[in-house]
Amino acid sequence: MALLDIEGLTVRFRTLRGEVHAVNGVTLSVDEGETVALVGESGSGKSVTALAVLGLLAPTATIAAGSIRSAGRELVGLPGAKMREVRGRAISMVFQDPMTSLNPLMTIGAQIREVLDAHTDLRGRAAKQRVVELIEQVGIPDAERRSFQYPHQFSGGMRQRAMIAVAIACKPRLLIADEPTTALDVTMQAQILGLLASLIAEYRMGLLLITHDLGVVAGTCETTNVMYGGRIVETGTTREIFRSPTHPYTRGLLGSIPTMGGERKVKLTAIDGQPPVLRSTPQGCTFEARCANRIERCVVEVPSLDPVGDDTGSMVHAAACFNPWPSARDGGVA
Amino acid sequence: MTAPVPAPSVESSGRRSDVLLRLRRNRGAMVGAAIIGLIVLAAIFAPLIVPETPSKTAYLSRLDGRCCPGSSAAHWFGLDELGRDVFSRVVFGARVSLLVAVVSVAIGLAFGVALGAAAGYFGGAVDSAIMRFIDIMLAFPSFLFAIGLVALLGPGLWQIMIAIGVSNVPIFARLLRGSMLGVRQTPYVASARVLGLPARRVLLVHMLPNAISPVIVAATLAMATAIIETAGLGFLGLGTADPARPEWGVMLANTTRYLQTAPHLAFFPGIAIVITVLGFNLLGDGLREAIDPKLS
Amino acid sequence: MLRFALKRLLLAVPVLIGVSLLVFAWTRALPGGPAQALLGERATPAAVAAVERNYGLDRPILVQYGKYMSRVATGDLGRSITSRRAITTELKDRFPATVELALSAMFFAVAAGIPLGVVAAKHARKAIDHISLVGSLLGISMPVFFLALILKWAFAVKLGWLPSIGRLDVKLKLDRHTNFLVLDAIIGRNGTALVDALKHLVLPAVALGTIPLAIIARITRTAVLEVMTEDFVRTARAKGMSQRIVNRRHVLPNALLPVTTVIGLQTGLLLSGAILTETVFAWGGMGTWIFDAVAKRDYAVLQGGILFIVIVFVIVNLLVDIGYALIDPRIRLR
Amino acid sequence: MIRQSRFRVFASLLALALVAPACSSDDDSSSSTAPPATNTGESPATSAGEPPATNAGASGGTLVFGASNDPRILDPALASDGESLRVATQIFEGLVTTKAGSTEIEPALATSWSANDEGTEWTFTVRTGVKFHDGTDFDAAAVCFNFDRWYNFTGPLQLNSGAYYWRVIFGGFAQNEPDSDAPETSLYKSCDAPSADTAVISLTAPSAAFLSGLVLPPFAIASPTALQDYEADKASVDGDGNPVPEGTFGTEHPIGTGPFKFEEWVPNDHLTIVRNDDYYGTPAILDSVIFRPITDNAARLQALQTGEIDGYDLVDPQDLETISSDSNLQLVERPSFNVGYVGFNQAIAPLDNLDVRKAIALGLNRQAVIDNVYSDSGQVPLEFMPPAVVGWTDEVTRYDYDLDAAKAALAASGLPLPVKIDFYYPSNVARPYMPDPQRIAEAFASDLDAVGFDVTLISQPWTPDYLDTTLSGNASVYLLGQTGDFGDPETFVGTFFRTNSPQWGFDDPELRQSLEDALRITDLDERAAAYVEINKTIMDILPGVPFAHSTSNLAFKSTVSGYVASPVTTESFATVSMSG
Repeated sequence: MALLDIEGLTVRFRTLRGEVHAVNGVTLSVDEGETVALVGESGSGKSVTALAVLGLLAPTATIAAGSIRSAGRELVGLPGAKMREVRGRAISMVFQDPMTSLNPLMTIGAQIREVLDAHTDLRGRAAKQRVVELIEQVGIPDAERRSFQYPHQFSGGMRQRAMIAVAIACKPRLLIADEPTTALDVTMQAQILGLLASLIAEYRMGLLLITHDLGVVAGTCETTNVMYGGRIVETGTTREIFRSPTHPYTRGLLGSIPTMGGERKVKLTAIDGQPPVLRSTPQGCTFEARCANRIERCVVEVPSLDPVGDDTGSMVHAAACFNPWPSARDGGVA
Repeated sequence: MTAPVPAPSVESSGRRSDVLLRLRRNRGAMVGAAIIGLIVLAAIFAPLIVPETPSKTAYLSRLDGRCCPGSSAAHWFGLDELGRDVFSRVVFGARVSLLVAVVSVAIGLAFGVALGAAAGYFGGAVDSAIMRFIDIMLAFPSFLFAIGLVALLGPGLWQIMIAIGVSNVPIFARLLRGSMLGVRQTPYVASARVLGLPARRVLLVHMLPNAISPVIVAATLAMATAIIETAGLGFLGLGTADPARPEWGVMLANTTRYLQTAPHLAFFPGIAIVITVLGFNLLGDGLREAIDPKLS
Repeated sequence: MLRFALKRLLLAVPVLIGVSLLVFAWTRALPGGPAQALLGERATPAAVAAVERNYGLDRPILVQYGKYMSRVATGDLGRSITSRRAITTELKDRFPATVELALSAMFFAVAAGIPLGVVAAKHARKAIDHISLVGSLLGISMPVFFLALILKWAFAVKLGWLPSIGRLDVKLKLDRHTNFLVLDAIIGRNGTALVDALKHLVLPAVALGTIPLAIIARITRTAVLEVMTEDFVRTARAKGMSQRIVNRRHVLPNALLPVTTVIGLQTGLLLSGAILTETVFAWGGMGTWIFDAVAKRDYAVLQGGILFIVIVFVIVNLLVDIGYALIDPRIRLR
Repeated sequence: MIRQSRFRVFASLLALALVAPACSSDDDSSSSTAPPATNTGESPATSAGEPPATNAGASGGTLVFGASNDPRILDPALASDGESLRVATQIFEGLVTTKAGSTEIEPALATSWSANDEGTEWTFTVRTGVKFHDGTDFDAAAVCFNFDRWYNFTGPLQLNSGAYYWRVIFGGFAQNEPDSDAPETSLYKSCDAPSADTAVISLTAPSAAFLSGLVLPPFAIASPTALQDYEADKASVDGDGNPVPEGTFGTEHPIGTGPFKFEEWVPNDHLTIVRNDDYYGTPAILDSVIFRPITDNAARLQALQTGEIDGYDLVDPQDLETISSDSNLQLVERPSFNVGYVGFNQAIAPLDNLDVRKAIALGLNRQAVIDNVYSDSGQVPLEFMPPAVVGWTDEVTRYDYDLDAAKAALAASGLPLPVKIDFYYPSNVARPYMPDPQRIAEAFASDLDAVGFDVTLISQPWTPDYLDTTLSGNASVYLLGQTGDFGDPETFVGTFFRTNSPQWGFDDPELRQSLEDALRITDLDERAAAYVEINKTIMDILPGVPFAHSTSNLAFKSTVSGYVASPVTTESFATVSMSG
């Protein structure tokens, strides 16, 4: 039984200019101990997917269809009190911007302790002890003193560590990390990713890593889902996808990673155009407008997520495209 | 004195056309603008609207020694204690009230913007000197300041406008200075200065237009306050007093003693004040939301 | 914290010196003079000269200022020409009256304004929000004295529910230790007087408190809405805490920051609004006193009274700054 | 009451000679307590309900009275404002007083009195067995103690803001302060108490103003013990030169012999007096009276309606109908000695032109203003003094409202129409003769516009701006008036025209001389004739247009009875009772 099983998730937003289809039939799962990436540009619907899992969508959003199950338990439509039991306990989340994600008026220690208060019986000295332990665990030195400090007294990296301490306080089974390193500088990114990796290993947590940065995915995740325009357009093992990106969008994304070592010289190709704002379920492929490989069918029909090459049915690698790039494995045009 | 004021967000001011668009979508702001528009029209065309000149008294023929008849077909808002047509006076009153609002705010803006811009642009010693002075002025509650100035200058329309205007100076100055300091740190101003553009150009072309929006909002709201403060001064006997140029605040203040015998005397000018002030407040709020949409 | 308070206090000193100079220059620049005011319609130049000589008004203005300040330094604010009582004695009577009124008005404004703002924010863009918005706009748009007269007419004269003037039924005996009548009634364990004093407070406090109430409600609404969209609120919800706790611990404290500032600024408005309100309700406080003094050119009262109000205003703002710092560690621990 | 009439006129003359330079320190709205008139006897007074014949069965109780201001000081010798004197009148008594509701002098602490033929030595037989509120005995020595106290005032107490009425009646002090503006000489010479019931007061000059003046509350006899114990004369000058009474006599321990005793004064809130149960005469009916300062007229009426007060003085004319139509309330009318006038400054064109002045006089619909602004409680004057005063005449040139005549007069002036004039009126003030200056000004301005003037209304706060502008001769047309100190022509036309005041902008030495002469005439008929001529002259010169002699009103709950309004406002609460 998967830790997280999202099936056909569809999320719509009410806006002044009409309804926006942010997420359209997303399906993905995370197993125990598995690290899964959800990759896409901003606006692709990946953060909405993550927020939907914890029921943290804005009041203007509704889950129109689909189901989200955590360890077999349906989360869609779960009443508030039940949902709160899941949050922070079964599933925790680390947010993008450590500068704004912590309450400026509360000490770091208090903010960690709140989780313990909500979900555990730890009180008093024991709780305090646990807070200090957690702070130490995420690699913040001088934990005792630091627990009495306020967010503005922490550096950016330290704040993200504190966020992680909040997230792991109740040893959740699944951690959702929404762009955890985006706001940090490069060296800090590596440290935080390293910390996440070690914590996952230690606690045997599942990880759903949401990022726009394939570079981050490469070293961290076993499985990768590429999202565009509210749909998953390519999915598979990270290795597969990096080796043979099939969907034109994935290729574009990979092309825009500047590589440090220069071991693999891919042309830096930013994708022209803007991601779409989906006012209605589009008739064709959402990427069609920006796609270099567009064919007529793309305009009238939505491509489904089909196995790539000889990989039939196991979903080791699948893409939603009528005219994909040739898989590196079969080396031919489909 | 230096309580933190939410820093005006410079980036979010957005493009002018966006502001206008958001303003036009703001129902409250449009209602406010409509109210003010109507009152401006009433003020301009007052002589055409009213049945008689606002200073015409006829206490003998109309009042019969009694104060004061209420609404009738001939006199929609009734007659006042001197037999004058209240409707005519209320309509003409719009002229003075709008004049007070506009002129006093203009006076406040003229000095406030000059001081604020100087402080925000030059910074350093100039800034400290100006801000200490502003702090001293801000230490006075503004209405108290206005009372003091009217006491000094004597009562009268101009004196009131000057008094209210001057009491607004520190507010505008501080607001503009704050937002100028924000603008000063933006790359385009920095680059304009590095490029060696003349100070005047940097100030007038690059800084002021980008820093002025919170002041515009404050100015709109200050017009509302000006009308209220004029009424308050009138209540304290420091109002304007030319019968040919009736003013709502004075009308209201003079007739409060008839609140029991002839409530309409206080009611109509009172409502006129409330509606006009409401108009400016609605417009000011709308402007603020349009300029800084995050707040809506 | 202490250093912060001291620093603020030091900053206030030049302001107060400037204020005293300004007030002194202002009183001396006023047309007419106390002699004229004192002598009334039958003032002859000789009588005016005699009074001025007697009162030391013919000496150079800087000498007068120097003398005045040296006396102020010893706590002697002079005497009222009209009432012949020491300014300090008058202050002892009148200041508590105004403070009692202003505090009650502010209490009313805060106690009603903040919940109203929170409720409006909670139901943003629904009927209750629109009603409270229009209501608060009307409150702001109403001249204080107009509202005061209407309230008095309706609730005192027509309905007879509440007294129309004064601070206490004159037939009631009450030992005035502090001249805060509510406090005096409590000290004297005088239940009747307490009820009566409170009844006398209702109308003036409501009249005076309506504008701050409206402003506080609006600022609270905006602030709550803004804070609710903050990342740290989402973080708090992701921790699995109930909405109530999230609101209490995270939303409200952060939303109160701008409200605190507004409360400080409104105090100044309350002091000036009191001039109008006190006149309507025959409330023997600072407001009526200072206004009378303007009419009668009572220099000593004007100097002493206005200086005192300004000092109070400066102190209130100081307290607000300190209160702000107490709430916000970013300022306290800078 | 021997010799009283013989000296009466002369006395007022002397007193009035002293009045002229003196200055009332009345403030804005408390001018109701005018000092008593000495010779206008016949003013009818009205009273609330029927004065109780006896006190038997009276219910006592507490009456709350809405005063226009807080008293300033309760030491009557140092008081000159209406509200202080109103309270002092209840606590203190003088040697003589006026009969309730009239100006007739009657015994108080003195039972009888006589003067020598020259009128310089006055012998008073005073009551025995009377005690001050502090339990000490009242006797002739106490009388002399008080007179000597006043005469020996020093320092700031000599100021007009101190012993104002002493200066009015007696002139200077034993030792005038070097820079004092007090009169150099004093009418007072000495006081002897040969026995406990006899006080002999010697004067430096013959005077009957002396006796008339003694009815004034400031000449009430206070307890010598209390005066000393509570340091009534201890005064200093503070940094601003203010007189500072440092003792507590005038604030906490005012002790006299009156029907009420001082109980408590909470400044700016209330002042309580209680019945003096040991009063030698008919004791007061009420248990106590509480004076409560309420400055705003409308607030006073509302407080009466809500029952928070039981009565108040100085009813706004526009409220008369509200009160008279309310069965729970009643009005008590007080005849007033006053005149309100539109003044012209002839130094400012076009007021130098008699035709212009005539046009204004004929064009003002004064009756309409009396009807509307004064709610009929007043009359249109013919001249600058009220009919009750000696020398009043109806033979002056009359300027009854006549629009056509006014237009004709203006045309006769030869000035091009419209003729521009500035019309000044005060704000922040209500005087009995001018209850609503703005309404009066606006009514007159529209009258004058109809005649062919172009009127610009200019308003200034009463003090100091307005008084300064008008009295220093900077206002061309303006509203002013006068409440009489004494019922004598001098207090009206004498004050206005005997000296050359810049407010009128003309100098007529002949008129001034005739006023000087009239002041010295001792024969009542001769004097009356002289003033008749003067009044005729004045109304031909037309220095202004008198527009109102008003009456003032008090309002009470209908349960209150026994309040006797006096033209000179020495009104006692001792006869007041409440029912229900």
